[in-house]
This record gives sequence, structure tokens and C-alpha cells, in this order.
Amino acid sequence: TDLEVTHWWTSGGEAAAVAELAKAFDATGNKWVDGAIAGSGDIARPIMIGRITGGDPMGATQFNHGRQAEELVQAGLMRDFTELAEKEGWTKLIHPKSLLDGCTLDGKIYCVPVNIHSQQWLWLSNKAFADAGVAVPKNWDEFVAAAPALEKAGIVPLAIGQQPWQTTLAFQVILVALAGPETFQKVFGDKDATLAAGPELAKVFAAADQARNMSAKSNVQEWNQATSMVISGKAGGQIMGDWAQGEFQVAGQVAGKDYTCLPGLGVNEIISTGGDAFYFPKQTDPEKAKAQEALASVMLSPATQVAFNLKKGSLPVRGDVDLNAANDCMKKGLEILAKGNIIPAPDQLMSADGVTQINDLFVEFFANKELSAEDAQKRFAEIIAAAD
Amino acid sequence: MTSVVVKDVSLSFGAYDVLKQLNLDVPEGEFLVLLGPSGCGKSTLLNCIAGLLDVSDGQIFIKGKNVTWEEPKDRGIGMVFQSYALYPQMTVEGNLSFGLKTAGMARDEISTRVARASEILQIEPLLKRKPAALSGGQRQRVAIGRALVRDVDVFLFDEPLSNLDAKLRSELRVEIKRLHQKLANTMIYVTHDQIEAMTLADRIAVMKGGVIQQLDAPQVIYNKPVNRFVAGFLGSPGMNFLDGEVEGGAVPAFGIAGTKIPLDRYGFDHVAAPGKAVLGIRPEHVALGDAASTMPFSAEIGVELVEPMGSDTLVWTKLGGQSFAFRVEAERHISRGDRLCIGFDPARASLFDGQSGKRI
Amino acid sequence: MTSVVVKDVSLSFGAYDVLKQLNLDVPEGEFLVLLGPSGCGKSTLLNCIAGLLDVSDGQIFIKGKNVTWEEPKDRGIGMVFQSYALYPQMTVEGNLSFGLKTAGMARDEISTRVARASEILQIEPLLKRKPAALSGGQRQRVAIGRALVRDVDVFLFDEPLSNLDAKLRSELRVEIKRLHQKLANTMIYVTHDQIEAMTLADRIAVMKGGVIQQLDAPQVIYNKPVNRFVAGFLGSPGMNFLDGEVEGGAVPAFGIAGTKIPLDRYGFDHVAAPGKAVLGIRPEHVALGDAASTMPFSAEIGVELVEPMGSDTLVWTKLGGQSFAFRVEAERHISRGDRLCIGFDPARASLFDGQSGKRI
Amino acid sequence: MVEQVFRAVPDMAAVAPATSRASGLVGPSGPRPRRTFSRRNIFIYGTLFVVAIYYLLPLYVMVVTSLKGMPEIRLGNIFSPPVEITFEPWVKAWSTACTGLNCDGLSRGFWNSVRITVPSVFLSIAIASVNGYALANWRFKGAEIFFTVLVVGAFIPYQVMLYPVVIVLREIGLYGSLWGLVLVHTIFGMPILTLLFRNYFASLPEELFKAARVDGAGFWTIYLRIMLPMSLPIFVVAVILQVTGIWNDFLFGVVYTKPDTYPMTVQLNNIVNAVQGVKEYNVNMAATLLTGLVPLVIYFVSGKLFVRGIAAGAVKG
Amino acid sequence: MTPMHAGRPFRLFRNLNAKIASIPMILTALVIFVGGTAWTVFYSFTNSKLLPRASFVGFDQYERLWATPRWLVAVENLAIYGVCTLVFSLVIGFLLAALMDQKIRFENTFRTIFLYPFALSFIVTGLAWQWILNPNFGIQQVVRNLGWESFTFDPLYNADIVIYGILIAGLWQGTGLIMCLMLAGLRGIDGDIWKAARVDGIPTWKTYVFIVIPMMRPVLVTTLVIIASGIVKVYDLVVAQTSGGPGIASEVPAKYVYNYMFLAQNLGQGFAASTMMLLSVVIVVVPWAYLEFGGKRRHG
Ligand SMILES: Nc1ncnc2c1ncn2[C@@H]1O[C@H](COP(=O)(O)OP(=O)(O)OP(=O)(O)O)[C@@H](O)[C@H]1O
Ligand SMILES: Nc1ncnc2c1ncn2[C@@H]1O[C@H](COP(=O)(O)OP(=O)(O)OP(=O)(O)O)[C@@H](O)[C@H]1O
Ligand SMILES: [Mg+2]
Ligand SMILES: [Mg+2]
Repeated sequence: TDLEVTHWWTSGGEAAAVAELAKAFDATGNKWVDGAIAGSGDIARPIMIGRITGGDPMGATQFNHGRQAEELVQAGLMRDFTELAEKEGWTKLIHPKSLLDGCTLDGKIYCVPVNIHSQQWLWLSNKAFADAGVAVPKNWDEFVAAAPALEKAGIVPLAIGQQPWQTTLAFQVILVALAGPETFQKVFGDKDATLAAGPELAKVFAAADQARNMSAKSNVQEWNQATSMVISGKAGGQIMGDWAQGEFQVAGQVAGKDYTCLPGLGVNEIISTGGDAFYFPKQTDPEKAKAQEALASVMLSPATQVAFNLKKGSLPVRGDVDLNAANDCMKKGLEILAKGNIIPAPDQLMSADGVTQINDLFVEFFANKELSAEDAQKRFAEIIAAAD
Repeated sequence: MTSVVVKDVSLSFGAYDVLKQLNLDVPEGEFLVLLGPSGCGKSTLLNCIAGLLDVSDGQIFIKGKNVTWEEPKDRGIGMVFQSYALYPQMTVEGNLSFGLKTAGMARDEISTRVARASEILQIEPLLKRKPAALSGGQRQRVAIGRALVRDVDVFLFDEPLSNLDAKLRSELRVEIKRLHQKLANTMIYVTHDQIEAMTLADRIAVMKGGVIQQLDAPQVIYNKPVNRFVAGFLGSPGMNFLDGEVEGGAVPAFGIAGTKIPLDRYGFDHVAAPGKAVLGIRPEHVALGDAASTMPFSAEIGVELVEPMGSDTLVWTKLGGQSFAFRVEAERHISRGDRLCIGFDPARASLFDGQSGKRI
Repeated sequence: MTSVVVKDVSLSFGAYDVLKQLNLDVPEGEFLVLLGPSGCGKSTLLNCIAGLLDVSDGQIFIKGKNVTWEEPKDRGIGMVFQSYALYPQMTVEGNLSFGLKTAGMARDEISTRVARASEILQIEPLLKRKPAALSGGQRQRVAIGRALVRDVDVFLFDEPLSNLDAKLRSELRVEIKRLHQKLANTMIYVTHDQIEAMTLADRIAVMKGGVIQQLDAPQVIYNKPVNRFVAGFLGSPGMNFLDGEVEGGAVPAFGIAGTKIPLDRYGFDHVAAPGKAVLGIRPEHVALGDAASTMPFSAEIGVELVEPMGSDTLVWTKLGGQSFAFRVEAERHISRGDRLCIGFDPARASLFDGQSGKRI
Repeated sequence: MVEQVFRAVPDMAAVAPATSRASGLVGPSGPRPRRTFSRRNIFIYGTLFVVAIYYLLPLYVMVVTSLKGMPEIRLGNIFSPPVEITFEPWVKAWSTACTGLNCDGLSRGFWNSVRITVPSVFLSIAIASVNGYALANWRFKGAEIFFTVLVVGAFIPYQVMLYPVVIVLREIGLYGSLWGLVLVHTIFGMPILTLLFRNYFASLPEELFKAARVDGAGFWTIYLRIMLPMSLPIFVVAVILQVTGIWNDFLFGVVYTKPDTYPMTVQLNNIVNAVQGVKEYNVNMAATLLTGLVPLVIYFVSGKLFVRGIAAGAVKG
Repeated sequence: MTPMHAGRPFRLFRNLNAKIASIPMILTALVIFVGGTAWTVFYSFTNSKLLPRASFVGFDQYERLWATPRWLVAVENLAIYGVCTLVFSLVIGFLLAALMDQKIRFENTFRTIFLYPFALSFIVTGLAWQWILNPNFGIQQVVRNLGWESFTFDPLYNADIVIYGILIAGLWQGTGLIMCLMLAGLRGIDGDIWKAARVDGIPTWKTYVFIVIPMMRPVLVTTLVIIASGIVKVYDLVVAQTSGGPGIASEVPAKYVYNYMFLAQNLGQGFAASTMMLLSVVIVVVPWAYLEFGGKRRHG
């Protein structure tokens, strides 16, 4: 049966990963109809939601699991997979458990997590630092210290794309690294506005200010263009989730040799366990419904998990798969995961509305030098206070 | 038998009343001309009769049948428009037969009718041409033909000649008159050209502001206009109007600036009440020289301006300080500054009330 | 002294020659009318004189100065357009003074001139209004005023009255004539209305196809047209044309379908060569009844159609099988089918060559 | 400006009296002499030329870039003509550029665009012309009110209407289908087209319409037999406006279709935004040009008719 | 006459065909425009998130809207962009039309050149200009390569002037049509006016400024409507050129609406912004539309 699957994985590494899912699904005798929407989740999500609410749902669709699809589930537009989950024992398979929590509403499971993405990575170009004649930094402070040397060598110290979510990501990563996971949880999870306005966050904002100065010359839009600057040595580093690794792989670079990764900016080795999940809008055609189940199972099968996540540069959602093929960075991630140094992803903590407002703030902050760190913090606190 | 009856018809566009409780009876076979200045509602009335405008009030009968709410095509009328309104993309033949085809008439019946109409109007050689390839006069003939083939009882003409030049206009005028004599249909003809009205009409209805001022035979309207408006509207050069006062007494007279015009020979409509009045006299009713002195009224005047018009000449002077024109034959040599004796017969004049403008 | 001289002027639009080696002398103070059918090049000639079109060849002199290459504003002309061409967003006063202001004239001089022009044209009360708030006649007056304030030697009018209705037209005609008498400027006036031409002109130039056919005083043109075109163009109702043959012999005569009209009293331009010819006689030169029998030629005819025109009546008949109209006074009661005796004096007729149409 | 140019004329006349013909005319004669390189002409043509360059520049850059290889582009001068002309980017843009797993470039979008554009243009023009005709000739009570609403609707940003339209389409079960999109284009094309047609039909002589009614023709007969044959100019304008508008539409195309029915603009956006490694500017430009080709050709072919039709339908109010 | 209104048909059925034929228009007007608008306004008073829900929060959404820097930037940008587009489109369009009206040669060629951008979508326009204005490849780099090292022209990357960078592309796309409209208007002016002005000795520029332009009112109105309706809708161009960046410097209201409705999944906020846009449209357009279509009637 043909099943249309929409997603926004169109960069090189992502496309290669999707191909693995498609291959696995096609092998079940069904057919993966690819519905890629380029740009980013920001462009794709409205279209997906429009399709679902408009009564022409696709077979399956990617969302960042968390609260993005919450209302669609509440409105009864999504298929309940509890039965299948119980049959296949997802609760046991999936590790960490919080992943499945993101898919659960009122005790029912509505989505299939396919990978774990962590945001807290600093990717460094070994070549850039060699060109600038400084050692590859081991943590954020060293990185900041090395920035002037990079600049002198005509290298942009920090590459950040102009898409709003990238700026927010950079901020959040800095926050977790410098202020610790509890603060993160309190600010984003508990919406603690006092804390958000407090001195601890001021430190973070000051660091973000530094980051923005270091990234002033990176005139790129997409995250993978920023990554490509790092790959080519035009930029010293990039704060980006582990999906950036896919790009390094496509470019044939080897972790440790060509590039270096610092989880938690080398300060606080903690990763967030967000990720992508697939939701299955309710279908009238029983054939399609069967295909949906097939897809759900195949997505969680160990083989697919390995193949997919290797290409994508993300971590598998089951703890029981063998990832010998994984590279350095991935292994670092797995270790941290195993240690349980994890925090939930911001998408799971905050509604899209709040996320958008924060995106708006940081994209402005990173582009507009006139917006001081103090003012930005004040506005940040206000948003946190009003967020739900 | 009456052919068209308009009964108490009113029509307004929004708050603006164009026709006001208008009544009109047209006997069968009559050539009725609606004459009036621009904007007086002539076309509106014609459109009401044709069914192209919905009346606000009143009724319309054609051949005794109440057609107030009928579609135009069911009223038994044919209409000819000022701009010809030929269908530009069809040949002349197509133009003539369009209505018949629409009505689903049989082929050979259509061709018989088209042949007949084009013979009457002598447009046979044009049948295969498109309107763009016709001269103004030919177009107008085709437009008439289109009404003709419909074989209707009543023809409506809305200023059919006013887009043509003077020469063609007078030619086609004669043709229309001949056509009426041949067909003997009822025809209602709108124009604001008084010459057309005079030459064509059995009766003329002079309209102003949506009201019929006078409805009568052309000569009556010309010679005995019921009010000053009608008097002024007909005739070119127009009637001379002299402002003055009717003086009662044994011999009623009309006084202007020292001059007195006796009115004993004037046929008063009703008893003359003294007061402000206007005396109207047509330029061609003014006699000159010897003939003038035999007239009941005569005066000596100075010539101000001479307008030779070819066939005759118009002479402008002042009478009692007011502008006054009269017509003489073209042979007469008169020039500016001449002093002449003129005279006229008040019996041929018209006298209007100073206030209401009504004929006294 | 000549005011405007047009010397050998030609003008073509692409391959199409509108004016062909045209010559024209206008003496100072003359009122010259250019008369001709639509498209004959009247406006084109006027525009050449005004400098609004570049001549293809030839020269133009105004007041003895060669202005062929001058800008319109430097030619000492004022022009009045058919569509008035008033500047719609300016008041009447603005319209009158805009040109003067642009020329940098002193304020008080401007107001003097505007005051004078508006007094002459009696548009003082309108000075503050915009053109949209004026009637047609008032607009035309303002348009004339705009030419007037320029204080020029030559006025050019391009069909200034043809957008007005008949009544207004005859009124303004008189005003223009008066204006000319007052100012005594040279005026060149384009029209295709022969009545206007007859009444206004000192001389008329009748044009056809870019060539002046005849240039003479109105009466001469009316009574002695040089060719059939001119004869037919002037006069309404038009001249009657009878096709026939000139027969030589002791007493030359004109033969149509059995009837012979003696031509001994006709003033031949040159010796009559026998052959096909056309006899033209104006409807008002035909006598009726007793008067007819005293005429050199008379005949009995049957009345086909009667057109009462108010002031007089047009009667259509056939003479020698050809359509023939004549004019009688309105009082005469004639109806269709009557048989009458008519007659005319061939001395007042015009005879044209059958081929060339030239007067014989 | 004009004035100054002509003021130079008398001097010229002084030197060139000999130009007058043998007929013995003395002094200026014949047409005014005009220099080809008068200041006026230099100003006019100079300005037009400069402006024309501004208008042509992007097209030039797009064409040139699309014919270069990536190495050449990285060298940097966007204005320099290609050293080595390559049609690779065009081929790639048309048939092999990838979005996600689909690597068939714009070709698929092209046929989708055709399948969307043709019925949309047809339907929207058919409906709008009948509306315009009804408004201009068969005025009935209230018609003007609806029309005013419609015209005000032309100003409403489409984003505002996206959601309500989703609901409407869902309710009538057309969401996601080709016909749903056709309907959306018809709806949003209606205000401006109706305005155009109404103005145009109102400028046709009303007597023609009356004559046809007297001849017994009804609403549809008059429309089909009398009005349509006379409306070529406005139909040309409408077709051009709609074809370009619908062909170029992105928002509706992306919101109301699904991947197999994506129009070309959406494919274009996908190709341009689905960056794999470095941005392939040459492919992007080729894709851009390919997408714009259809409307461009239409404009180049029928620009003259367009201008004439605009004069007939838009200017009269 | 006994039956005074005999045969008078039921009002609704007169011109029945015309009414039937107008149903699509009426439906569009009522359901889509009126209905959609009312629906939007209604839900702008709720706190609908991803799906519309009738839970009212009064004017909260509006208060939040006007406290949001992004919205304020968007409104300011729209004002700048609108005024500039209006002024420059009219001025450039008119100047070009006036030049084209000088009986020039190659008129068709020039007209085609000026008009062709109109055939391209905003997406295409945006991409082309993004490429030309890109500091690393475009004009800036070309000039620098020529030796002027300090030359800086990167409007799309400079938050202060980014809106003008968008304007350049917008004008490029739209002025051709304006020129065509103006040209049609110029050609529609009675030739006698020009002649009268020449006889009066009025210089060309003065004739244009004082006489011709005031006479072109109807064309100007049409043009204004076309430009204005384009301004309010500006969206694709911004998305294609800058995606609202750098930062939020080139945000426009339409984009704000779209983003909040679909990205932020805060329909209420999006609807509130829509309603503000609608309000401004209504304030400008309704009086005009009433005058133009509602008030007076055509002569018949
Ligand atoms: N559709 C309409 N809406 C409003 N007013 C109208 C309409 N049609 C005509 N009128 C007005 O009604 C009046 C009469 O118009 P009508 O066309 O009947 O005049 P008319 O006597 O035929 O004039 P003309 O000689 O100029 O044709 C005019 O004042 C006109 O302005
Ligand atoms: N700009 C032009 N280009 C080409 N032909 C022209 C132009 N202007 C006028 N003509 C042609 O020149 C001829 C003379 O035109 P002109 O306007 O002088 O006629 P007219 O005698 O004034 O006619 P009317 O009485 O209709 O005003 C006409 O056949 C016309 O078609
Ligand atoms: Mg009328
Ligand atoms: Mg003329």
C-alpha cells in the first residue's frame, strides 16, 4: 500500500537517513511515498497541520515530539497506537523512557519516536584552528579565548545561521552548559520568571552576547550552510545539534581527525533527549491503517534504527541495539545517555507559541547589536512569565 | 384602435423622478414623435415601452394587451437605436436574422423575411458584409432592417439619425417617411431635432422634465404652442420673445418700452388679465418694407447683424430694446446699419403669461 | 495687408497626402471659413497654421513673417478647439491666465486682460468656477476667452460649436460674429456645417481631399458653385441635380427624359459643348402655380411626399423621372398626390459637366 | 526641454535656406529641421536605456549564472559572462535535483502547474466574465453591494483567509484535491477579474445589449453570441493575468496541495531550500528561470495585446 | 382597469438568470470574504492555539500584539515599504510612461523590458535580487574586485536598510505594470489639451504637472488600488529574499500573521494580527469602494 510520509529532512545527511526508512518500509511490501517539504520544520509544519485539519491527512508525518502535535491529538485527529505499543512492548524497548512520555497523552500512545537528538554540541573545525595557529579548544572558555586568533586569520569564529530556531538553540545550549540543567528545567519547564530575570541568567546572556559577537560575520541562512563553513574551515565552530554530524559524514570527514565535538560545550556534559517522532493521522482506508502499523513497527526495528541513526547522526531510541559502527562523537553521546545525564528537550517543555516568541527574541538579539544583553534578558523573563 | 397606451407611468432612478405619471395614447398607424431637450426622459419613455426598463408605477398596453411585465421580445415591437447597435461580429444578414434564429423560426421563413426587408431598404448588396464595412447611412438602414424583419406592430426609433451628417440625415428622413407610408405601422420616434419632428410626425409630443407639454399635430404645435417652452423649442431660427405687459382696456395691447402692439386681432385663449407677459413672433412671420406697412403693427428698426444662410437671410435687430430677428429672402440685400420698416400681424403671434409661461 | 499666407503647403502622414500644395491668402481682419466634409484636411490645415503640425513642404507667413519653423506660442495666434480643451482642474480664471502667467507677464496686466476678455464674453460671474460646473455654451465661451487674452492677431477656430445643440449653436454663432465685428481680428474658422459657414464667413474656402475647391464670398459660392461637389455641399435641403444632356443648336437646351429645358438665359462659363451634363437647381428657386407659368421653364408634376418644416415646407416630386424637391411657404397646403405646376428660371440654375463635374 | 531644443532652430535656418525647393520659396520652408542627437533625444533615450539596464540586469545575471559551473561562480563576478558554458545546471534543475527522496527536479512540478493552471484560468475567467457581464448589464438590486465586498476582498492578505478557506474546503470535501486548488484560485482571482470585466462590459455600448434583448436573446444568448465575440482584448488581459498569477502562486500551492500535486513554484522552493552541502547557485538560477519561463514567454508574445487590453478594461472606471 | 398589477411577477424572479449567474460571486463575497472575515475577527478574541476554540479572552491577544516588538517592527516596515512603494511606483511609473509617450522609437522593446518582471513570481524576483545583493557574490563583491575595497552595499544584511533592499526588488517587479497603466492614461487624454497648452506656450513639464496629471485622476485611482492591494499583501518577496532577517528587521505583518497562525500555533494571536490588518484595509478601502461602486450609478 502506498503511504505518504511527510517530513522536512532535505539536507544531505537527512535525505540519506530517510532513504533508509523508506527502504525498510518498502521491504514490507508497502510503498513509501516521499513528501519532503524543504526549508525547515517552520515551513513544513503549517502545511502538515493544514492537511490534517483540512481532512486530507497523509499516512504519517514527522513532528518533533513534544507539544507540537498536542492539540491535534486532543482533537482526535491522530491515531492511537497504544495497542501496538503494548503488543510490541515499546515501553520496555524505548530508552530513555521520557521519549515515550512525549508521545503519551492521557495514557495513550500516539507517536513513534525514531531517534534521539541532542542539541548540546559544539562542532569545531580542526583545520580552522590549525590555520589560525591555535590549539583546538576543549571547552567553551577556550573557544572564546581562541576567537581573536581565528578572526585575525580571516575565519569566522562561530557560525550561526539566521533561522530563528538556530539562535534559540545556541542560547539554550549555552544556558545548560553555563548554568546547569536545573536552571534549564526551572526556566523552561517550570517557567520560573524570577530566575529568568536573575543574575544566573545574566551570566548566560553575557555569554550569548559573546557568541553573537563571534558570529557577526556569518552571513548564512540554513544550519547546514553554517555547518558547511565549519567543514570547509571558514568558521571555527558551530553550536548545533548532533544532526550536524550527518553533514560531516556526507562530506567524508572523520571525527577527531577533521573535526572535534564538544558535548555540553565541554563544560557540562549533558544532553537533551528531544528527537523526531512520527505521528499517524487517522485514516479511513483500512489498508492504509494496516500500512501505518507496518511503518510504525519497521521504524522501531533494530536494523532500521541502526541504519537510520548512523546516517542521521542521531542516537537510536532503543537501548538494545548495537552501535559499533558509531563514530567518536556518537559514542560520546551514547555514554552520556547511559550515564543518565539527560534533560528533556525544550519542545517538550514549552508550547510552540512560547518557542516562537523566544525564537523571535533571539533571532533579533543575534542580529541586532543595539539590543543589549540586559534588555534581552528582561524581555526573556517576560516571555517566560507569560508562557504556558 | 389604439396601438400603444401608456397609462400613468412613472419611473425614477433612485430619488430622481424621470417620468412623472405620464399618459400617452398612440392610435394604430400613427407616426408619433417624442421631441424634447436632452435629458427630458424621451429615451427613458421609449425604453419603458420597449420593456428595457421596468416602470416604477403605471401600465403599458400594446394592441390592447397589458405588457407592463412582458419581456421586450414578447411585446411586438422593433427598436432602432441612435448608435445603430449592430452586432459587430455578424454580417448584415446575421444581424437581420439573429432575432429570428433566437426565436427558433424556420430557415426559409427567415430568409424570406430577410429578403423582403433588404429589398425594401435596398441593402441586398450589403448582406454579406460586416457593419464595420458599411457607411453610416447603410448602417442605419441595416438597423432599421433588423426591426423590420421582426414583423411587428410598433416601431420604436431612438434618435436614429442623430449620428449622421446633415446631408445624409435629410435623405434618410425622407426614406423613413416613405417607409411609414408603405408599411403603415405605428411608429414612435424620439428626437431632439425639431426639423425631423416637424417633417416626420403625424403628431408630436413635446416633453420637458419627464412631462408631456403638448401633444398635437406639427402645425398646431408650431403655430399655437401651449407655452413658452414649446414655442422656443420649435423653429430655427427660434421665435422672437419680447418681454412686456398686457394692457387691458377696450383694445387690449402689448406694451414694450414705449411701443404698443395692438392685440385686438389676437385670439386669446382666455380673457386677458393685464400683467407681465411675453409676446412671441416667428422670424418668418415678419414682413418688410411695403408689406410691413400694411400689417397691424409696424416699426422702424436698425439692422445689427446679417446672417446669410444661403436660401434666405436672417437679420438681427432690436425692437423695444430687445433682440429681434427676422427672415428675408436671400436676394434681398441688407447690410449692417441699414434702417428698415418691419411689421407683423399679432394674430400670428403667441402671447404667454409672464409668470407661468402658459399661452394666454 | 495680408494677415495669413499659406504658400504651397503640403503635408503627409506617412504615404498619405492630406494637404497637397495648398495656397491660401487671408487679408487682415477677414473672417475666413474652411468648409468641407469630414476628413478633408481642414483641421490639418489649421494645425499647420498654428504650428501644431510640421508641414512637409511649403511655407506659412503670419503678418508678413515667415513662421514656418516657429513655435505655436510665437506665431501670434489663438486657437479654440472643438472639445474646448479647457484645463479641467483650474478655475475659469486659471484657464484664462495660465498661459500669461507662464509667459511671465505682470500680475496686473494679467488681471486687466482677463477682466477685459471676460467682460467681452460675459463670463465674469463664472470666473471662480471650474469647467465641470459650466454648461456647454459657457465652456465654449471660456475657450474663446483663453484665445482672447493672448491678444493675438489671428484667431483659429476648429469646429468650436459642433459639440453644442442646435439652439445653443445658433446663439453662439451670432456671438462669434459680433465678436469679430468688435475685434476686427483675422479669424480662420473650420466647420463642416454649411449654415455656420454661410452666416459667419466673409469668404468661404470649400475643401475636399486636401484641395481648396472654391474660395469666395458665401453668396457667390452658394449661387455660382464651381463644381458639383461645392453645389451639393452647400444648401439644406440640397440642390436638385438632374442628369441629362446639353443639346447644342441655336438655342442650347438641356434634355432629360423627353423634357427640354431652354438654356438661352443661362450664363455659360465657356461655350457649351454638347454632351452629358447635370443641371442643378436649388429648391427655393422653384416657383409654383401662377408664378411658375411665367418662368422660362415650367412643368406639371405630382406630389410624392410633403415635409413640413415649420417655417416652410419641402415638397418632393419627380421631374423627368428624377427626384426633385422644392420649397414652399408653410401656409401653402399641399398634400401627397396633388398635381401642381412648377417652374424655374435656368438663369438661376447651375450646369455641370457630366464627367468632370465642373461648372459649364 | 522641448522649448530649448526648438530655440536652436533659427540659427540652423540661417545656415540652411538653400534647402528650400526650386519653387522659389525663401526662408524657412518645409518641416522643421531636427537633429537626431538633440539634447532632448539624448535625455530621453539615455534615461530609457539606463532604466532598461536596471530591468534587464537580474535576468542577465540569472542567465549567466545558470550557464556557469560552480567553480566559476565561486570565483566571484556575477556579471562576467561564463567562460565555459555548461547546460548541466539546467539539466539538473529540470530533471535530477533532489528534494528529500524525490530526485526528479522541476519536471514533475511543471506538469502539475499545467494541470492546475489550465482549469483554474478557464474556470476563473468563465465565472468572472459572467459576473462582470451580469454586473454591467443586468444590474439587480444588491449586486453592487456584493461587488463592493468582493473588491474590498481584493485587499485582504491571503494569509488571513488561509484558515477559513481550509475549513470551507474541508466542509465541501475538496481539500487537498486539484479541484480544491482550482476553486481557491477562482475565488481569489475573482475580485480583480470581475472588476476588469465589469468595466470592460460597461464600456461597450449599452444599446447593443438592448438591441439583443429586443431581438429576444436571453441572458446566456447575449453573453455568448454578442458579448463574448467582442471581448477579445479583455480576455487576453485576463488570461495573461491569471496564467502568470496562478503559475507563480506559491502560498496556495503549498498549503492546498500534496507532494504529488506540487506546482512548479513549490518544487522551485524545495530545490532552492533543500541545500545539500553548498548552495548550487547555478542550479537555483536555472530552476528559477525554468519556472519563470512560461509567464515570460506569454508576456513576450502578447505584451502588446496586454497593454491594449489594460487600456480598455482598467483605466476606465 | 381591474387588475392594476396583473401579471406583475414575483420580484425575485426578474432577471433570474443574472441572479443565478451571480451566485458564485455572491457566495464568494458572503462566505469567503464576509464569512471568513467575521470568523477571523470572532476567533481573535479567543485563546485558540492550534485549532480554533471558542474560549474568550477579550482583548488579551490585542494587548499582547501591540506589546510584541516583532509586530511593531513589522508595522513600521510595512509603513516604510508602503509609503516608498507608493511614491516610487507612481513617480517612476509616471516618468517612464511620460518618456514612452514622446513618440519614441523601439517603444515596444522598451515596454517589454519594463514589463517582463511583472511576469515573474515574487519567489523568483526575491531569489534573483538576493543573489545580486549578496555581498559575497553580488554588486558589492564586483565593485570591490574593481579596486574599491571599502565599498559596501549589502542592504539585505544590514538591519537598518534591509527594507530598502526589499523595496528595490519590489519596485523592479511592479513598476512595469504601473507604467503601462499610466501610459494608457496618458494616451487617453484628449490631444486637444496638448495642443491648447502648446498654443498657450506652456512648457512640457508644466503641462504634465499642472494639467495632465490632475486629469489622470481615474487612472491614478486604479493604479493606487493596485499598488495598495499589493503592499498589504507583501509576503513572498520578504520570505524569498530575507525570511524576515537579519533578525526580525524585515518582518512584515502578513508574515507575522502567517507565522503566528501556523508556526507558533497560536491562532488567536494570528487572528488578532489579521484583524488589525483588515481594520487598516477597511479604513482605507471602504470609503473609496463606496464612492467608486456603491454611491453613484451609471447612465443608461
Ligand atoms: N440609469 C440611469 N440612472 C440614473 N439616471 C439616469 C439613468 N438613465 C437616465 N438617467 C437620467 O434620466 C434623465 C432622462 O434620461 P433620458 O436618457 O431619457 O434622456 P433623453 O431625453 O433621451 O436625452 P437625450 O436626448 O440626451 O438622449 C436624464 O437626466 C438622465 O441623466
Ligand atoms: N496623426 C495622423 N496620422 C495619420 N492620418 C491622420 C492623422 N491625423 C489626421 N489624419 C488623416 O488626415 C485626414 C484629414 O484629417 P483632418 O483631421 O484634417 O480632417 P478634418 O477635415 O478636420 O475632418 P473633421 O471634420 O472630421 O474634423 C483624415 O483622413 C485623417 O484620417
Ligand atoms: Mg436619449
Ligand atoms: Mg477636424
